[in-house]
Amino acid sequence: MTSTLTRRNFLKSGAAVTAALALPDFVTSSGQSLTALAGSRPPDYQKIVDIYRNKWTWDKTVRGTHMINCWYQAHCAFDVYVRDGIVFREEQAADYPQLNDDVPDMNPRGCQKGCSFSKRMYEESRIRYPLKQAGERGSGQWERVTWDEALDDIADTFLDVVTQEGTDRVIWDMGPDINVGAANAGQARFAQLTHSISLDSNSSNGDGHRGAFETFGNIYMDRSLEDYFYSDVILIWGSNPIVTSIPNAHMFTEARYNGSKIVCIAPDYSPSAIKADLWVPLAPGTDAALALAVAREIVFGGHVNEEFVAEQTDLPLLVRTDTGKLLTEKDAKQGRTDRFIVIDKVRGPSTAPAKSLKLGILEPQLDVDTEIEVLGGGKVAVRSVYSLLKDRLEPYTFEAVSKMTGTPVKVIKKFARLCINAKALSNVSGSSMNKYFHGNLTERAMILIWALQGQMGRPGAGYSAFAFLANDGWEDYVSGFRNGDRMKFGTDIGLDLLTDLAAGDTAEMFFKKLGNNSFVDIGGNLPIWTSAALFWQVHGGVMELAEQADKWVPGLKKPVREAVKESLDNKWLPLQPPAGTDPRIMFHYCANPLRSVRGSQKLTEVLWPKLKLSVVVDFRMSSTAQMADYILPAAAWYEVTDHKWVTPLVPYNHVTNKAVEPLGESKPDFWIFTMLTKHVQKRARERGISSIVSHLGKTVKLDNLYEDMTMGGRFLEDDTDKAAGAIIDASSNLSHVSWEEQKEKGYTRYNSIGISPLAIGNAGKLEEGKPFIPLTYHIHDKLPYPTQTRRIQFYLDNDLYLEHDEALPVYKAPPPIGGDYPLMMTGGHTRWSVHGVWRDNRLMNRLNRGQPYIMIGIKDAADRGIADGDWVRCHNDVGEFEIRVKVTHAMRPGQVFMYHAWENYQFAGTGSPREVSPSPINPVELAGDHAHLKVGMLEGQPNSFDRDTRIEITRISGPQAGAAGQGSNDAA
Amino acid sequence: MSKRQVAMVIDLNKCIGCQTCTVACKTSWTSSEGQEGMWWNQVYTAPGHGTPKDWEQMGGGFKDGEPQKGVRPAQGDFGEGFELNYKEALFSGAGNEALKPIGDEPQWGMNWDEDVGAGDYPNSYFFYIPRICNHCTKPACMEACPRGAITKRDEDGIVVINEDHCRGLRFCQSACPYKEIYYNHVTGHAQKCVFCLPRIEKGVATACSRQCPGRVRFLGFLEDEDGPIHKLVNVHKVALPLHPEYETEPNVFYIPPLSPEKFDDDGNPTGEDRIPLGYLESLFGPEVGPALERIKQGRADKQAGKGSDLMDTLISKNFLDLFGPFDKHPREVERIAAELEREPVIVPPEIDIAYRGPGGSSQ
Amino acid sequence: MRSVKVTNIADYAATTADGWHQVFAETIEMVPAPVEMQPNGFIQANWRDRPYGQLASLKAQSVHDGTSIAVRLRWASDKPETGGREGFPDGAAIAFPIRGEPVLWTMGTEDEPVQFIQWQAMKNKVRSVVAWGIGSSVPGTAVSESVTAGWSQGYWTIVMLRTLAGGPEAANLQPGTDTQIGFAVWNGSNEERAGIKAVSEDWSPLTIEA
Amino acid sequence: MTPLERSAVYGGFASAFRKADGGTDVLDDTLVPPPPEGASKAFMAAFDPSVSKTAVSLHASAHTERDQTDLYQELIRWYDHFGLKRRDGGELPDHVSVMLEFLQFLTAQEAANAGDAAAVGSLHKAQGDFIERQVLPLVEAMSGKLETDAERYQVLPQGLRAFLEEELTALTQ
Repeated sequence: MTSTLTRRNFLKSGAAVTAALALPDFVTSSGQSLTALAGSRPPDYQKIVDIYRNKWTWDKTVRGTHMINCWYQAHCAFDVYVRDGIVFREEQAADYPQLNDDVPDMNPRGCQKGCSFSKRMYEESRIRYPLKQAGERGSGQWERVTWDEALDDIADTFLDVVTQEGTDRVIWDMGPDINVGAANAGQARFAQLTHSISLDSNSSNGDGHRGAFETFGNIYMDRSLEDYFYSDVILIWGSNPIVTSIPNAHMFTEARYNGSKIVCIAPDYSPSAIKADLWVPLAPGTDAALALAVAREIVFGGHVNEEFVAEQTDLPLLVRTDTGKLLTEKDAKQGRTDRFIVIDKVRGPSTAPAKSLKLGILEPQLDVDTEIEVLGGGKVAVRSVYSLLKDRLEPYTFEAVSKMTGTPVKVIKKFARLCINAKALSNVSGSSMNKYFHGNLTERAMILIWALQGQMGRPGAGYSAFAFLANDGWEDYVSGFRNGDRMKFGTDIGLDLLTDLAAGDTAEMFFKKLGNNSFVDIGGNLPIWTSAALFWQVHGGVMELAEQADKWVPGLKKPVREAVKESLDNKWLPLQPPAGTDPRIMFHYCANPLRSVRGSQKLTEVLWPKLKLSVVVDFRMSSTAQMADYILPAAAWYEVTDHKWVTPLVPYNHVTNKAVEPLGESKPDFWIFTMLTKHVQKRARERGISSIVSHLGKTVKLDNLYEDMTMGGRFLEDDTDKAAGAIIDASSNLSHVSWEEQKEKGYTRYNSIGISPLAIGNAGKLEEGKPFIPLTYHIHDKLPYPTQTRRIQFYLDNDLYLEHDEALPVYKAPPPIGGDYPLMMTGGHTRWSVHGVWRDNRLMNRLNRGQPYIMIGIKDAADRGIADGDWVRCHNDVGEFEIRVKVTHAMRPGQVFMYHAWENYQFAGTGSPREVSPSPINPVELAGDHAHLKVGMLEGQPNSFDRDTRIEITRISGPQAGAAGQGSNDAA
Repeated sequence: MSKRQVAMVIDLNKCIGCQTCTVACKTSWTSSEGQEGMWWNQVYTAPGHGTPKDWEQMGGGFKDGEPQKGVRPAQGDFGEGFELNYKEALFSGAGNEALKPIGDEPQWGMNWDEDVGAGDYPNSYFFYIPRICNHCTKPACMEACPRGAITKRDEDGIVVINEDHCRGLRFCQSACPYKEIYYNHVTGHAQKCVFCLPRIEKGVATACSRQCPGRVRFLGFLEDEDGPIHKLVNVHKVALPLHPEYETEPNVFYIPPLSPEKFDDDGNPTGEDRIPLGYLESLFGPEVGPALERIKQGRADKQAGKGSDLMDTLISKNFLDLFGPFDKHPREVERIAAELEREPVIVPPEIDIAYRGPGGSSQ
Repeated sequence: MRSVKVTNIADYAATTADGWHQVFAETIEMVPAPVEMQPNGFIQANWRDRPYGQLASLKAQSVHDGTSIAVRLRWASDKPETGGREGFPDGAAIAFPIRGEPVLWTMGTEDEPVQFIQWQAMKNKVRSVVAWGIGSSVPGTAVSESVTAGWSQGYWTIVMLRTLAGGPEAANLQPGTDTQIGFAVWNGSNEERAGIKAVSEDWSPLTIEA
Repeated sequence: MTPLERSAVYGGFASAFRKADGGTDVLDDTLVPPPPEGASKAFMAAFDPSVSKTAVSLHASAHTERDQTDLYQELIRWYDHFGLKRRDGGELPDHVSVMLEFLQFLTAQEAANAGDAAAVGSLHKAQGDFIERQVLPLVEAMSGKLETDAERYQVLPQGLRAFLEEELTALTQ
C-alpha cells in the first residue's frame, strides 16, 4: 500500500520525521526501547478477538483497606489486584486467625462498598488536580491551578489572617475520615504548630453517647465481637447492625445459633429485628420509659446485686434534701468537698472510699432516709441516691409504661424477664440514641439495667457505648517527639502523671484531663480543639433555627440562645474562636458539613460569608466542595501507605499499602499539609514575617514552620510511609510487631488499649486468645471511675440538671421539634454508603433506587393518597424538601424513616432533609462547672438531633418521565 | 445426571441482604458491553416481587414431568442498569440539577422493594433470599435449546452455555422456571451464572460464597459424605430446594428463616413464628415445617449445654469449613490469581454500518 | 418454478429492478411449521396454542446468468421488525437439497443435508447454512451469498444472490437441470425464530433454464 | 503520506490534546491554528469537565455507558498485544492522547516493516479496527458537543476526525 492517497497533509512542511520514538504514556513490556520495539516484526493480528487470546495477568496484588470511618464495622483486609498501574479489582483477604476454639473467626469481613472501591476510584467525580473557584462560590466555574499556585495563595491568605486577626480564625473541620495515622498526624501537627483550631465533630454528628458520659464520666467502652458468643441475651437497642455492621453481622446470627437469645427494640420492624427472637415495637423516642420499667422491676422485684451496687455505684451516697446536692465530707464534718458520705450499717456516717472502690470493712446501707449533723450546727435531712431512685422508679409500672410507649404490657413483661434472668446480658451499641433530644436520659436509664444487676465486666456481660481504639504513638508524633521521651500533648507526662497518681487519681483520669486540656487552658497543654456542634450553632447560625425551641420543648427554662450565652460566659463550655469573633479560614478535611450538619442551609447563609477562604481537601466532589474556593485533591486509599484507628470490636490495626501512583496530580494528605507549611514558611520569609503571638499568648514561628513541621527534615513531604511507621514504633500498644511486617500482613492485633485520651476509657486488658471486655480495671481491680463520685454515677447535682429535674434518669416524651406535625422523621445509617462517599456511586445506586427516598407505612401513605415511587413534599415550620417515597410494611404508623448521607445535589429543588431538622441544643448538655461534666476528646460536648423532627408529607406527583437532561454518557 | 454434582446451601438465617455477593459477581463477570442490566447473582426481599419482577408467575420448568409454558423476562423486568447524569449535577454549579438517573425515572430496579415485606404492623415480616442459577440436575434450559448449546459438565454438574453454538433464540429463558438466564443484545448470546468455573476448577470457592460477609453460603459436592452439603441436605435435613414443584431438581438449597414471635390482636406475644408457615411452604415445600423444628431443637440443645452438630455446622467457626473442598486462597493459587479473568469475551459481531434500516433499502 | 436465464444478474440485484416484471412470480402456499415437529416439549408447550407462521403465501421468482442465481421473494408484513435490544427480527430463507431426497420439514437427515440461505432484518446479511436435521444448522460453504432487502407499504421484498456452483455443504445448481426449492419466513414481531416459522408446504420443483 | 509521516501526525495530534500548546512543531498551522492568548485556560475550558460546564472530556469512559474497568481491560489488551505497557504516572488508557500514541507506534512499526507484506497487513487491520472501534467514536463524541471560542480547540477535534476518517478508508480498501 503506497501513499497514493491525498490525505490532507496535516504534516507541517519541514517537520522532523524520524524513526526515533518517544511516547509519554508508554514503555515496552520487554524493557527494550520503544524505537527498538517499533523496529521489530509486529505480532500477527487478523481480528479483534486476537487481542483476547493471551491470558490476562496481574502485575501484583497488594494488601489494602479503606481509610474511612466505617466505625463499628471497621476494618477489612483486602487483596488489591493491579495491572499497568491501575487497580482492577479487590477481594477480601479473609485470613484472620481464630481467637480461640470457643468462638468463630472474623473472616471474611468486607462489604459491598469495599468490594467495589476500585470502580469508585476512577469515576468522573474524582478530583485529579487542584481546582480554584473562578466565579463566585457555588457557581461551578472551576479553574485548574498548579499546586504551587494554590498553596502560595492559601499561604498568603493564611499569613494575612493570622498576623492581622489571630491564629484562632483558622479552623480545621475534621470529617469522619481522620485516621489517627500519618495522614492526619500531618494536619494535627500543622494545627499544633500554628495554634489553629480543630473542630471535634463527634457530637455534632450525634455520636457523643451523652448518657454514658454522664454516668461513667467516659464514653469509650465496647467489647470485642467474639465476646457476644459468651452472652446468653443480646439486646439490639439504638442500633441496626444488620445494615450498619455488615462485616460483623455473622457474629450475631452465629451467636443466635449458639443458643443466645436476641432481642431487638425498635419502632420499625428493622432489618436487625428480623434476626431477633423477640422484637419489642415501641413509639420512637420512648425507650427511656421501657428501660425504667425494667429498672423498677429489678428494684421492686428484689433483683438488685447489692454487693456490686454498694461498691461500684453512687447509689449508697447521701443527698441533702434541702439543696439536692450530694452530701460532702466537708458538709458532715471537717474534710474535702470531693469526698462523699455513706451510712455504714455499724459505724453510721462514713466517707465513701475514693482511692479505690474496695469497701474493706465498710458495709454501706443502700436505702437511707435520715437526718445528719452538719458543719456549723443543726441537722439536715438526707436520703441515699438509692432511696431517691426508688421514688423515681415507682411510677414506671408495666401498665403506665405501656401507655407511654404503646408497647403491650405482656411484651414489656417478657422483655423485663429476659433482662433479669439473663446470665450474661449484652447490647449491640449504635449511635441512634444520641440523635434524640433526650437521648442522654434514655442511655442513663438503659445503663441502670446493667448496673443494678452487676451485669458488667465479665464474659458476655456489660454495656457497650462508644467504640474507639487507636495507637497511642500518634500524640507523640504530633508533639514532635520532643525530648525523645514519651511526651503527651506537649507536656512532660512523666512528672505530672506521678504527682496525680500519688494524689489518688488514676492514669485514666490523668489522660482525660489531658483531653480536657486540649479544649480548655489549664496549663501545660495547647487548647486548640473546640466543639463542632457549638461552632455550627454559634458561628454557623444554626442556632437561629431554634428561636421557636420553647414551642417545641416543654419545660425549657430559657431560650436556647441565652442558655448558650450563659454557658460560654461562665466558661462551662469553651468555644474557639469566642462568640462574636468570626472565623476567617476553614479547611474541610474529608469533611462535608453542608451534607451532614442538621440545619446546614444556615451555614451557607451565615458562616460562608464570614470566610475569606474555604478549602476542601478530599478525593471527590461533594456538596461542601461545590461551595469551596479551593479543592485540593487527596490521593485515594489504594494510592497511599498508612494505617487507621479501629474499635475494640475488631481490635486489629489495619494497613493499606500504596498499590498504584496517585491519579493525576492528587497527593497524599501528609504531603499536602507538609507542603502547606513549606509555602507558609517561604511566603513568610519573602514577606518578612517571622513570628506572632497567638491567642494563647504563645509565640508561633511562621518563618520556620516547615523546619518545625518536618522535625528538622526528619519527615519530609514524601515520607508518609516513614511517618506512619514512626507512629507505630512510638505506640506502646502496636510496636510489638514491626511496621514492615504490619504492611505485609495488612493487620495486627493490638496488645493493649493504649494510654491516650482516645481509648484509655475502655479500661480493660487486651489479652492474647481472649475477647476484650471493657471496664474490668474498675470492676475487678477496683480502680475508681473518672466521675465526680468516682463511681458509676446516676445522681447529677449540677444546677442545670437539678433545674430540669434530670438529676436522676427520667422519661421525657420526644419533643415535637420542627412544629406540631403528625409524622416523626426517624433515620439511620445507610446500607449503601459509608457517610457520603458511595452515595453518588453508579453501582451502589443501581442496587437500590438511584435517588433518595423516604420510607412510610402502609396506612400513613394510604391516608395521604400516596403510592410507592410518588414524589412528595416533606415540610414543617423550619424547612421543606422534595423526595420520592418507598411504602413499606415495616414502618410503624406515625413514623417515617430517612436513611442518611444523601448529598444535597441528589435532591430536586433546593431542599434536603437537613433543612427540616433545626436541632436545638439540649440545655443540660451545656453544663461545664462539674467534676466530670466537662469537655473532653470526642465527649462532653452538645449533640445534634434529628430523630424527633416532626414533618407532614403531601403528594406532589407520580414518577416523572424523562426529567433528567442529556447526561455526558449519551452516544454521539 | 453428571458423575459429580457441585452444590450450594444458602442459610437464610445469616443472610443480611447486603448484596456484597451481587457486587462480587458483577465486578468479576458481568461488566462487559451488553451486560449492564445483568445480575447473575441477585438478592431480594421476600415476600416481594423479586428479580425479574414476579418471576414466580413467569412459568417454565416441569409439572408431572411435562415441560411448562413460560414467559421470557424483558430487560425492564430485571431492572435497567440506570445511568446517572454526573456532568449536569456535579460539575455545573451547585443546585442546578439533581443527580438522578437519566431519562424516565425508574419504576423498577433489581432491589426495588428492599425491606418492604408484607404483613400488618406490628406483624410485618420479611427476609432476604439470594439467588443464582441452580445448575439443576434436570435443567429445563438444556432441554429447551433446539441447538444443544447448553450442556451439563460431567465432572461437576455445572450447566454452561456454549456461546459458539448459541444463536440467541432464548427458548431457554422461557423454559427456566427460576428466570436465571439473561440475553446479551450486543453479542447476541444467552448468558448466565457459570458457578465461577475458573475458580471452582482450581479449588477456590465461588466469588459470591467467599466474599459473603455473612458467611451464608456452604459449598461442596452433593455426594461428598463429610462435606457440609450432604450433612445439611441429607443428614440433618434442614436445607431445602426452592420451589421443588418446578421439578428441575435444583442444586442450591436453603436453610429456612426463623423469625421473631408473632403478636395477637392485642399485641401480645404468641410464641409462634411471625412468618406464616404457609408462605414458607409455598417456597420450600411441605418439609419446611419439620426443618424449622430441627433448627429450633438444635438451638434448645445448645441452650441446655447438650451441644448440637447441626448448630456447629451452621455456625462453622472456621470460615474455610464452609467451602468443603474449595478452600484454596485465590491469592495463593498463583495461576488463578494470574488468570482470574473472565472466559474470553466473544467480541460483538461486525455491526453492518451500511444498513439504513427499513424503508431505506440500500438499492 | 423456473429460474429464467438472463444475461447479467447484476441488473436484477435490486428489489425493484424492472427486469423482475418479466419474470413469472410463483405463489408459494405457506403453512406454520407443525408444532409437533418442534424439537422439544418446551417449545411445543409455548407455541401449541399460540398462532404463528400465519403467512398465507409468498411470491417467488428466480433468474440466473449461468454463474449466479437470484431469488426474489415478496410477502406481506404489516410492520418491519429488526428486533432491537430484546425482540426478534423478521427473517426469510430459501432451501436447496444438497444430496439425496431430504424431507424439507425435517431439514434433512444424517446423510441427506439441506442448504439454506438465511436472511435476518437485524443484520441485513445472509448466511449460507447447512443442516442434517432440526437444530443442527451450522455455517456451510460460502457461495458468495448476498442480499438486498426493503420494506414498503406492507410488504417485504428481498433478492438473494448466490453462485450456482455449490460445494460439499452447499447445493450444486446447474443450468438445464431440475432441483427443488423450499421457503421459510419468520415474523419477528410475533417473536418467531428457529422452528417457529411459516414454511412452504413441501419442496417446489425448480427448473434452472439452460 | 508515508507511514512515518502518518506516525508523526499521530504524535502531533497526541501532544496537541495533552498540552495547551502541544504539537505545534508537527501540525501544519494553516490547518490547525496556533495556540491562542491564555492557551492553558482555554484548553481547560474546552477539555476538562471538572473545570467548566461546557467542557468535553478527553476520556472515552465519559462518553459511553460501558463499564469503565471493562473498557480499560480491552484497551490494555490492545497495547499489551503489541508489547506496550502503561508508563508509571501516565494518563489512563482511555485518554485520546494515549490512543493516538498507540497509533503513532503502529504506523512507525509499519514503516520499519515496509518490505514484509504480512506484517504490514496485520498492522493495517489492527490500525483499522482500533480506529473504528475506539478512537473514532471518542473523537466523534468530542467534536459533536464541543463549545469553545478558542479556534484552535474548536478545530482540533474536527481536524483529527477528518484525518482518522481518511486513514480508515485508506486502511479498509
